Amino acid sequence: MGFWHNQLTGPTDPARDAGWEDEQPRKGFFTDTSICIGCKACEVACKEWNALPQDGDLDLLGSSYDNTGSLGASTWRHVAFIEQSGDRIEEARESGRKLVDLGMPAIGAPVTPSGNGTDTAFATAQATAARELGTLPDFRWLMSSDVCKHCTHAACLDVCPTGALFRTEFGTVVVQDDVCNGCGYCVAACPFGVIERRDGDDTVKNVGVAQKCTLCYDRIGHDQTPACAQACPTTSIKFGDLDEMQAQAQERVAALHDNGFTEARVYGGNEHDGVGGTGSVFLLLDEPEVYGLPPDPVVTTADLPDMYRKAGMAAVAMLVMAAGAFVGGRK
Amino acid sequence: MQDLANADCIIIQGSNMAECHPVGYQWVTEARLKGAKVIHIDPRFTRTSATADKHVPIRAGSDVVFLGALINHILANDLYFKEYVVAYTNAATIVGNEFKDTEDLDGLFSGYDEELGNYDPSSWAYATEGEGPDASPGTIGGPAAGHEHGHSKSERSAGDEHGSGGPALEHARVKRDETLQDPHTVFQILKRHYARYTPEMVADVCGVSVDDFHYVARALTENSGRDRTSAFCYAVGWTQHTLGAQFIRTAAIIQLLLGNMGRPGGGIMALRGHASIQGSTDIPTLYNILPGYLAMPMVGNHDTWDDYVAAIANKAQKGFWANADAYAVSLLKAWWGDAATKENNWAYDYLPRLSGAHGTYQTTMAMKDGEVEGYFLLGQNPAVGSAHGRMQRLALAELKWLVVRDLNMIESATFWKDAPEIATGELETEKIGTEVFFLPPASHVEKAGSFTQTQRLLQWRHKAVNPPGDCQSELGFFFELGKRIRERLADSDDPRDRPLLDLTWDYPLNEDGEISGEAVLQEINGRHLSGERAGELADMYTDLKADGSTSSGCWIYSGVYAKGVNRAANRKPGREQSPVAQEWGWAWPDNRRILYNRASADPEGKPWSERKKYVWWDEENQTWTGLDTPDFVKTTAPSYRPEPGTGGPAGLAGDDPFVMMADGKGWLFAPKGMLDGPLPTHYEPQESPVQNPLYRQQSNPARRVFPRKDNLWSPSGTAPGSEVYPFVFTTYRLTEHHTAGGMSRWLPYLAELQPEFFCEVSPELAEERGLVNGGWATIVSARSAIEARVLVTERMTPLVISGRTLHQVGLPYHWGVGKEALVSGDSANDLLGVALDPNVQIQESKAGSCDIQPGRRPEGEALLRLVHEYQSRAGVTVETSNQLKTTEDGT
Amino acid sequence: MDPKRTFLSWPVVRQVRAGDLLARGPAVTSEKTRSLQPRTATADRVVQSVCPYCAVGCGQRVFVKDERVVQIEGDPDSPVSRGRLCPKGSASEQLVNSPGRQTKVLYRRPHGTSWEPLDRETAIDMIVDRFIESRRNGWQDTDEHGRPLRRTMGIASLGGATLDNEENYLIKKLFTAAGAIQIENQARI
Amino acid sequence: MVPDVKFDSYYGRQVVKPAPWEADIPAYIFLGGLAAGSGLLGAGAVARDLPTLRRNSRYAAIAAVAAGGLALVRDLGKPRRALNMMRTVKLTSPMSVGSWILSAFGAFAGLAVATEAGRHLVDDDSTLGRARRVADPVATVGSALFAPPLAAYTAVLLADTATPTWHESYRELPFVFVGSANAAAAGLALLTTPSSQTGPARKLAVIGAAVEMAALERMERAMGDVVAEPLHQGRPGSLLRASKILTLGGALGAAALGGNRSAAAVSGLALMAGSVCTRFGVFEAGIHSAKDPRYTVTPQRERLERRRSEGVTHDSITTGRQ
Repeated sequence: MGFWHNQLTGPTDPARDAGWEDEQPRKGFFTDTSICIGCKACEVACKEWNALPQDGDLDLLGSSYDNTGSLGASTWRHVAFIEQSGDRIEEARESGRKLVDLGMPAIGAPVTPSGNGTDTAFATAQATAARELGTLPDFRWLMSSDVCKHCTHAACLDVCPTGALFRTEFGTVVVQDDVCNGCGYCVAACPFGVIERRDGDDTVKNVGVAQKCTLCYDRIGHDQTPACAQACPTTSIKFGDLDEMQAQAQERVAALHDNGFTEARVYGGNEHDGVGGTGSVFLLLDEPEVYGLPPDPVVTTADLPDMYRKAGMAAVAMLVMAAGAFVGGRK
Repeated sequence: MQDLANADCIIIQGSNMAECHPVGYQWVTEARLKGAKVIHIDPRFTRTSATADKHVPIRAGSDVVFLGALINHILANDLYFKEYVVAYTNAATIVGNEFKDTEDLDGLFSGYDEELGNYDPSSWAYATEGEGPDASPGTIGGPAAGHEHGHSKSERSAGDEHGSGGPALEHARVKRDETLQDPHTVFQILKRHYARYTPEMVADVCGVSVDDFHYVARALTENSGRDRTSAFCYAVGWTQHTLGAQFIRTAAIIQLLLGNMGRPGGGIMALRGHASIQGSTDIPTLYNILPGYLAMPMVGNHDTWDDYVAAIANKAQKGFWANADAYAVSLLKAWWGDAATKENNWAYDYLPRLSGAHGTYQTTMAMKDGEVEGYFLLGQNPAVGSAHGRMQRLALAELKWLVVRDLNMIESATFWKDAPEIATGELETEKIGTEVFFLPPASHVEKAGSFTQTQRLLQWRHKAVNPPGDCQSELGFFFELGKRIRERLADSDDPRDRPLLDLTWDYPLNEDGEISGEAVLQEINGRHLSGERAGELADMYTDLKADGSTSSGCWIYSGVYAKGVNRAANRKPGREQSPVAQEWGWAWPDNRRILYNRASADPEGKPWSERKKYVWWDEENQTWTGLDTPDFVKTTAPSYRPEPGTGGPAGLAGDDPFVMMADGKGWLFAPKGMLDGPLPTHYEPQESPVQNPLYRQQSNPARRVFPRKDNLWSPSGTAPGSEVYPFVFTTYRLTEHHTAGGMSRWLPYLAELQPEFFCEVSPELAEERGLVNGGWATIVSARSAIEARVLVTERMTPLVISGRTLHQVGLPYHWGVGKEALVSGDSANDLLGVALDPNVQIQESKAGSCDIQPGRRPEGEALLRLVHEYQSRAGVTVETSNQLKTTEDGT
Repeated sequence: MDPKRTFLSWPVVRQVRAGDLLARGPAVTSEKTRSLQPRTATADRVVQSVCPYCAVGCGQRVFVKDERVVQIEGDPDSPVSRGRLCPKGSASEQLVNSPGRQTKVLYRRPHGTSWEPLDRETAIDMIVDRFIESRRNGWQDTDEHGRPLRRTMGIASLGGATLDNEENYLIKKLFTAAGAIQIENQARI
Repeated sequence: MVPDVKFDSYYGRQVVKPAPWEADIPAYIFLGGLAAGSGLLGAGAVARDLPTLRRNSRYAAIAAVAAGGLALVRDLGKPRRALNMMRTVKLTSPMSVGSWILSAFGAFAGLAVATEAGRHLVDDDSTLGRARRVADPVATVGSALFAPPLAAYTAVLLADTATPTWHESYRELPFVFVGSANAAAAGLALLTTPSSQTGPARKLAVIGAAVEMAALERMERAMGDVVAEPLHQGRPGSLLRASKILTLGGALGAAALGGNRSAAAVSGLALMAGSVCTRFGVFEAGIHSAKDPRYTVTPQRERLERRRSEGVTHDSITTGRQ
């Protein structure tokens, strides 16, 4: 049981678990949606680097400025657009405040602004003074670039029967398109709805194969930044060592709270959560489901030992039933 | 651009910076993360608004009221930067007493010529030293030699000439009252002019609440001064109006009053839309200017070389423009080499003359009227991207021949088979006589050359690969074209062919057998032709002489190839140098990154504050120094005062930071140069459902209108019929596309992000008209009707204007009707008519009147019937809205 | 399939041998995965360029392999853009390599209903003919007062805002020398 | 006290993605169960010496397992790479484990059919015949051993996903599936085999149906109202209602009228049809539950709020300022 427990839930180092001996620091993204301008450079840079085909039928979706809909086989970065009026903003601010009250220690550590010396400190102080704390706008337009979470406990990887999905030395999860036979299991297993099997005619590359973000495995292996993070004009998408990403996310949430934006919260990166922590960390300004993210995802394989146990019992029951049918009675 | 990160407050107005310049916006984001306040003032809530501290919705075209009220607020509450204003602007300068303000003449300045529909600006001139304010203004900018009526200036779009400096004045012996108390000082005139621009007026005209106005006013004034600076960013949201240039002038007045000009984190940032659109005005493919903002000669004004030299600049004026004759001679030497001699006035007569406006819209109309035979389209798609798309396409069909050079098969190349006018029966393929040549060009990586970006920075692109197939660079194509034309005419003795035959056209070829772009850039940079430095490249424009001993194809670019080094190709990584990054590319003039940066120091030459230090006077070495190249005569001490009457750079006092202005000062009041008034004042757009609440005069009385049957306008204000087109529409771009789509609608990665043409409407308007999100709508203007998918969104806000609810319809203009692009659709520009700003001849495409109805538009002839039905219901005639001066009855 | 495949390379064997019992890591990688190289690393050369879309002037790096552009991305050296690009800039490689791009000269004769192929040399010669003829047809020596005009109204041009300074320079120089004044670009649109 | 939970989504779009599987997969689950049940019937028939039942069950097992395997391959995005299923042994992947089970069962079922066919073709005393005699019990035992995992693992296959209705069924679904497998196999035996030899099959039909129905009932109740909803609505709801009628009817028929060949055949058909309906019903309910974000978001939100109200906050994916 110890073996299973360690491997399927809870905090762990996934690269080491996967048998990497020369593992690297775990890499990840921090997507700060509070400075996303919704330009979709990440979508395009990703598609260009990974040579992804056109997604969909070139129809207007009528969902604000979102015309790619969601993450999928041919969209590995997806920008969500959410239009909200004043009452919703107030609710978000309240729910964010509640998160702090929920027993999570609000130490209120002073923000340590990055950058140089007195100039920034002065500006920050001035800004805090000048900004009307807590003023509620009557409208806002949220934009957020979603991506594969590169979970610590990755259901897609664990259910993959072929070994097409594997854990890299950077702790990320990657599909090998030369191995995948398109069974589609990972699609149903992902608690975030990220991975998808590519549809289309035979002219389309890798059709029938499951596809998702590789966190630019080829690039990061050569000390390059993933295409989306490199392109992002406002550094809404940051790439780096995961613990650094988590620290930055915390810092930024604290800074926003200091300015009265209590709607800010961190999504992912908590090693105690249902997927053992994600490799992609997000700063959100509302509840996750508003962005199409699950509010309390739990990796399905966490229950796998129990499932196998139940199935084992059922199997025994099946034998017993058959035995019962053949024991005694007439021919 | 990077300097925006130093701002304490950034006001983005007339621009959707986050969407149209996302990478430039990183500096705004950075400023904001450092604590700066970012405010977006725009009719629509855009991606810029979403990431700003505040969005202030405003009625399209009412910006002067808003900005004018800020001026009033600053003046009335003594919030201006006194030391800066007194020392560096013309606030203290006294204006002649013939000047009459719009406040006196119900919307007109003195000097309006009703017949020509334009101003004679002589009454706007400064009073002269030695004369009282009562003296005749005749001697300064008055009708002395070189004076030119506003009408002819407008015709040659003279506003464009000020791309590098202000207009010429006769001299700089102006009268000043530094107490600012004289009623004839610019300061007092300004105060009176804007007194009626109150927050309440803003609420009434712009639809901006009084609270929002005060929010902006506070943010701006609290973040300006010695220690803090604020910046304005604008784009075509300001320029594409019949009052466009004045919008920018209003912001300039604010920035001068607050002391934000020439300082880090300050200024007014023009966000231009194309890779080298700055370059294409510096080295203009524009009818009215020559390289370096020298005027194209105008018949009647510039008939002789002496007329020309006298008109472009005056030796008695202060600053570097006083040497404009040297720049002009050097240009002529660059073009005609040895054939340009002192005897033939440097071949001045080889230059063709303008006789009126020959802008793209006038040309289109001439084309439609059969007066133009051949047309080159070089990376432009007017059938989709220019105002009044219908007129554009009908004009193309009247040409004898058309050359289209584009990466993709754009609508302007295929109008003869799939223009919407073929569907309506107005055009028929077999009857279109236009011969069309489609020639594919090289892409940006298939040729070497320089772009000039929006902040005057020249950046060289190295060639990566050879162009495929028949693709060829413009450089190669035009070199070849010129070569063959010259060969064909080689035996001609017709004097009209001399300019072509004498043209310097022998460019060296590079290893690929292509004409060398470096050689062309060297010609632009200029050379010493004689003297001891003969053969050497010029170091900067101060090398250039009026005696024929130098050449330079564009004087402001002089220095880009100094010492034989292509400085546009400088590529020292940004992280290895200071944030000013002077070793990356080369900025004109003289590699300066912030213009007029002398103003970043106080009159004594010390930085205004430690936090905002940039350029200062080094007492020890008796020189200007700092983080950037000082934009000043290096050795002119702050205390220097020239002898009265000294012209040129030597005429600049040590505290005259505006070195390209004729008096060395920043102009709050423009005694010359603006053709529609020395001060910005509010007029309604050419087409507006709103009556001008400030004056009887409804629209800019100096705007350019074209009363033609194919260019009709809806009634404006309260005129009968205006209710037929009750809504305001505004056109714009999206991040995901590029202008008319030639570089985006053919690319799957971009096409899928915004696949269809849509209109944006508020939930209230949707409710009123029965529009459904995702459904279709038909939008009708006095010119045309188009259909679009509907996005119902709270980002569009109905505004209450003069007690009446006014709805605005948003229309991105990237799509066009055709069969070649991956995504197509009706073009928003079809709704527009042609009415132009008088200063720069730019069309009004940011505000127009329309109606919107649910459902798809009719097809074929029925579409024309629908448009006509609206026109007749509104009683539209050729005269409608085309009276320049509004008469008693309000027409 | 894989010619180098042996029993020992069977992932099941590698799983056991490497101790990656759950088959998540190195045991299941394919040869292709192990030899993965980004095309930025395998390019023959990298060329510094500038984005062709808006006027911010973002730096680009163009990666060339076998005389073909294989990748265009932001140039981190640029102090203007710091390596970043917008969606349009990020699509630059597709702008260059798009299958929809026209690479052949085409000709539509007057009243024609379809494009016809034409070689470039002939096309330029034909344009030269028409240029000279229209220049003459539209020529104006003087205005009605006898003042010199010395220009042609027969030829016009629109474009230049996405062209290089050197190109615009030649265009303005040639057209002005030919007396053509109706030269315009995007700056007035 | 769980606070009221409001349901939010992104334009009503799904949060998790449904499996990209079509009818092939529920068909396979049915066929796999049928094969497994037949394998057991065949083994029992060997033990009780019911040659017709033995023969028919053995042929049924191999036919069903072959057809099921084909269905599986057909559903792959890259059918030519079907063999990659054998690339690894992946204990965390029910599909990998299942592939090995399926292969093993298939091998034994194949062997069983080979020995069955050999009875008439090969002389018992020949070398081949001796081999056949050794192989026969091996095949019987092998089939019997791998049959129950084959019938049961498909439940884990569905349950080990983020598909709400499937995952939440994981405690009971294996019992539903093994019951259904037995009932279906028994049904097929009733259809193919004379009543003289179908006594055990009739019993198995009743037991299987009873277990399936009981487990299904329990499953729907244990699951929670929201996640169970797709099982009751629309096409999946109709399928599962049909399944209940057919299965119970078939079992009743088998029990009461099993002696009558025609009645037995009808009952057998009903049992098989019931099993088909169960598999398709559960399958489609799951697909539906993945497509509607309500089934993903609401239970998670409830779970989260419940934990928070109990003071458990350290394990949320969303964290506030720390």
